[in-house]
Amino acid sequence: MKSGLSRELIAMRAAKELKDGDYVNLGIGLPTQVSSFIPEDVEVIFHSENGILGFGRIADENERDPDLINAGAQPITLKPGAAFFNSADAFAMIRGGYIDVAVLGAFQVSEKGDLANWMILEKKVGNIGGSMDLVVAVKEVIITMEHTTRKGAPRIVKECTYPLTGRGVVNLIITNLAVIAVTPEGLLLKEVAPSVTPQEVQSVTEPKLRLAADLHEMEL
Amino acid sequence: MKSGLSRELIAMRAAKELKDGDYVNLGIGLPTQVSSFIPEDVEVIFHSENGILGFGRIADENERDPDLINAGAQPITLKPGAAFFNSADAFAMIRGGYIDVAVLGAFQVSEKGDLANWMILEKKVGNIGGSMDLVVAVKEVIITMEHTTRKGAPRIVKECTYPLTGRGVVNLIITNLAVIAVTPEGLLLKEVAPSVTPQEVQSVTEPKLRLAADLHEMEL
Amino acid sequence: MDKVVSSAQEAVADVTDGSTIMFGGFGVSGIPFTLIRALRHKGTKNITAIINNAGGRLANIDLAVLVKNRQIKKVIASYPVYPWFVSPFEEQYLKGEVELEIIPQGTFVERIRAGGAGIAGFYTPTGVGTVVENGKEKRSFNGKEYLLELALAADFALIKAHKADKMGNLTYRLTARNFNPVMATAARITIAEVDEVVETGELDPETVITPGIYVNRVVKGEKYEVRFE
Amino acid sequence: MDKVVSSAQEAVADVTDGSTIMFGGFGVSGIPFTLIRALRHKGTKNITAIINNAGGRLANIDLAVLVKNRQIKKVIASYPVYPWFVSPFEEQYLKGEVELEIIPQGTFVERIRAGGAGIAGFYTPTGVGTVVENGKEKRSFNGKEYLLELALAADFALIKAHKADKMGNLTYRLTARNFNPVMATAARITIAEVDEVVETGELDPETVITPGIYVNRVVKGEKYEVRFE
Repeated sequence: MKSGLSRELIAMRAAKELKDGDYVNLGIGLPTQVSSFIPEDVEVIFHSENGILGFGRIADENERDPDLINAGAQPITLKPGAAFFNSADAFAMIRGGYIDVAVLGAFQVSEKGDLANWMILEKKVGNIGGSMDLVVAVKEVIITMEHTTRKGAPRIVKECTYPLTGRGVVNLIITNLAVIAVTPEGLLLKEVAPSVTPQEVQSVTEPKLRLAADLHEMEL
Repeated sequence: MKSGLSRELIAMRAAKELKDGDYVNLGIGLPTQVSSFIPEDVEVIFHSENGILGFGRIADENERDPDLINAGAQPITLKPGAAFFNSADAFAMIRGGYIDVAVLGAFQVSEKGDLANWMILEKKVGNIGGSMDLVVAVKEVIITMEHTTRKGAPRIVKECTYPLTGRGVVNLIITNLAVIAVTPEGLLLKEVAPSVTPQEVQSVTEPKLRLAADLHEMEL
Repeated sequence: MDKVVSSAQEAVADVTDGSTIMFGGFGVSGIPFTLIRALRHKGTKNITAIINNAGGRLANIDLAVLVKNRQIKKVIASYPVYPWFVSPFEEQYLKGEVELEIIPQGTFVERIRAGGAGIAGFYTPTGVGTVVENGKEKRSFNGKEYLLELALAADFALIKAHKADKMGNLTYRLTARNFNPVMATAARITIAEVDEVVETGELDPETVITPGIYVNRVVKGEKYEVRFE
Repeated sequence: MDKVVSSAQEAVADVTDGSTIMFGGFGVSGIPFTLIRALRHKGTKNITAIINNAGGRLANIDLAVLVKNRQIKKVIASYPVYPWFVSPFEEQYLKGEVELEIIPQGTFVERIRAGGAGIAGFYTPTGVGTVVENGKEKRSFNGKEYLLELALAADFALIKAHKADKMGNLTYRLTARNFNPVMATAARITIAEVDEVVETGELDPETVITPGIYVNRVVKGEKYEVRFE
């Protein structure tokens, strides 16, 4: 199987979904890299559930302050117009529907948009963090992940076998191989990675994919 | 009937109930005068439900700022150690049980400590304000009021006839004639105003008063 | 990002008849009076006003401006009238010309907070044993009784703040904070009238009380004098 | 009024075995590490810890200090373990030596807020359709499903702030605010560890985040270095 995009390129493709003026929350891991790929002329305001709105890139070594971190506990920088608040207020913002986009990681996504991203069955313990609050309230949930497990098993499945984070909550899936929208009619293949064919994507995807009328190669 | 204490003296007597370190909320009207009678060596921190903790006396004419008021919309002064917050936080403090004493006015108090202080039957509209939140949560509720209506009818009654603010919520009643505690055994007459007899207090009080073992004249 | 609009008239241009509107302010502090006057000028009718007090004390700059002009259909308030005079609202209410829903103040603001925080309802002890419990679910938790109260939200929140930057971050002055920051979270469109607009970056992020995410429009307010009786 | 105590040891002197304790902090920010070490020294056993994360990343200054010393009976958390290494907590949990209640983070902090605000419970959409709804009342409001979640309170809250005045008014630094101001409201006794104690009157009342009413004791914390991996 072709490996498709690197993790950085997945993040770069996800960054293209963010529009000027969007308030955006980035999950731990791959999604936090999205903040490095926002064009200069696009103003995206990043929210983190530990109580900050309006931060910038990851801090350089000489800028690091342990009191200034994102939800992944990475040191960050401030942008003009930032604001601090407590965790209860941070989640009031989330549940209140004020976050436009959340970019999250996943273990599995089902064809109905169910998301499993907090615990793998092989472990007896996982981390919910802010994910369950985000998926019930954010206007658009974008999942970034590897298309398959390390062993090659599909992560896009008919029914999630891992414990759910939320039901019918995912809007868009961006993987190393494809961009797939979750629609009322099922999964819609919209873009394929360079040199990857729709058939190849389908071969590692459990549910049947419909092909978008304008199916095309990802632009990065 | 003797008139007993002036309104200022009722406020002065109520002030004596406040202990060093108490967090205290004062209702609109007579109770706001209590803040003028706190001795220099007693530190009482006043809370107001519009979002302030730690204010001082009513502002002089040349100190007035429309953005600095108490719940009665009177201009106030700040004391060192004050803090501002929004109304939701102000009531979280109240309901959370952090206010030690509330001094409120009343139309009627029953022998079981029921309080009616937000609407008189003769009017078709009243003001609840913060009173219902205060009475369910504050550790000690002190009522300051005239012992009778202008027409001489008792305000301390067997059952309130006006709409209730809360049931069984009053701890102490301070009037122009007496200081009366609400106890599980009924009303207990603890103090009488100078030159007022217990019999005179009873004659304008609907429920039967028990006399405290140490019943004495009010000290001001 | 620039949320500043050039006039109060422009700020309220889409406030249509029948809107539910939250108005900040307590006593004489933090009243969005420029926006209230702009609504008077626009003439929006059948407004449901969510506001602590129905106005009249500062008759030319508070809700009384809209009440007198017959623009208010219903008021949801905790302290609607005055003990010492009959306000325009009370006058109309006693004639049955305007509706009133009266709510304990802590429940009023907690319902608004819930409306902004995605909470559908909550159990509060406030009002147990009073007329406030009429029609509400009463339930015991750990032997104490509570009432179920539901979230309150609005089409618009008209609020008054002290400073705004262009992204809509707000600070307040002293007790003028009151209901304003809470209402800012609970409306589809929040419009902030401010004393001063500053450049983005000029407000200390530690002192921002309302983050700009809650604010759709900012307008500089007019100055006014408050006289204490 | 002077809530300042002279040592962390004195501050935690009455924290008895079996106490339920909230600990502030998120990631490497706002951890009351001096108080944690004082509890280690005191040796309080059978603690139920209400904390976002069960520690291990900063093994010598976070909850792992108490976990390793077998002082923790149960952890109530939203993000208890680490994806990339096995913490002392995870090790004990997998052996069945410590209990865990895992809660979505927004519900976790809203339950704490409710505990401090006299709210018995609230309806949140978070967790609907997941294992989180097990054993909880599910209810529809306006066609959407919500879960009833109950208030969470504690015997003690150990928090970390930036500055305190002698009345216990607190400010925080940057994202070190996190759970600390909320937990301060929800415990019988709140103990604040701070970088600096100032005289009452030195903090601007507009910038106080935790009013002193919530704080029982203040102690100056030790300095520590956080290293990022």
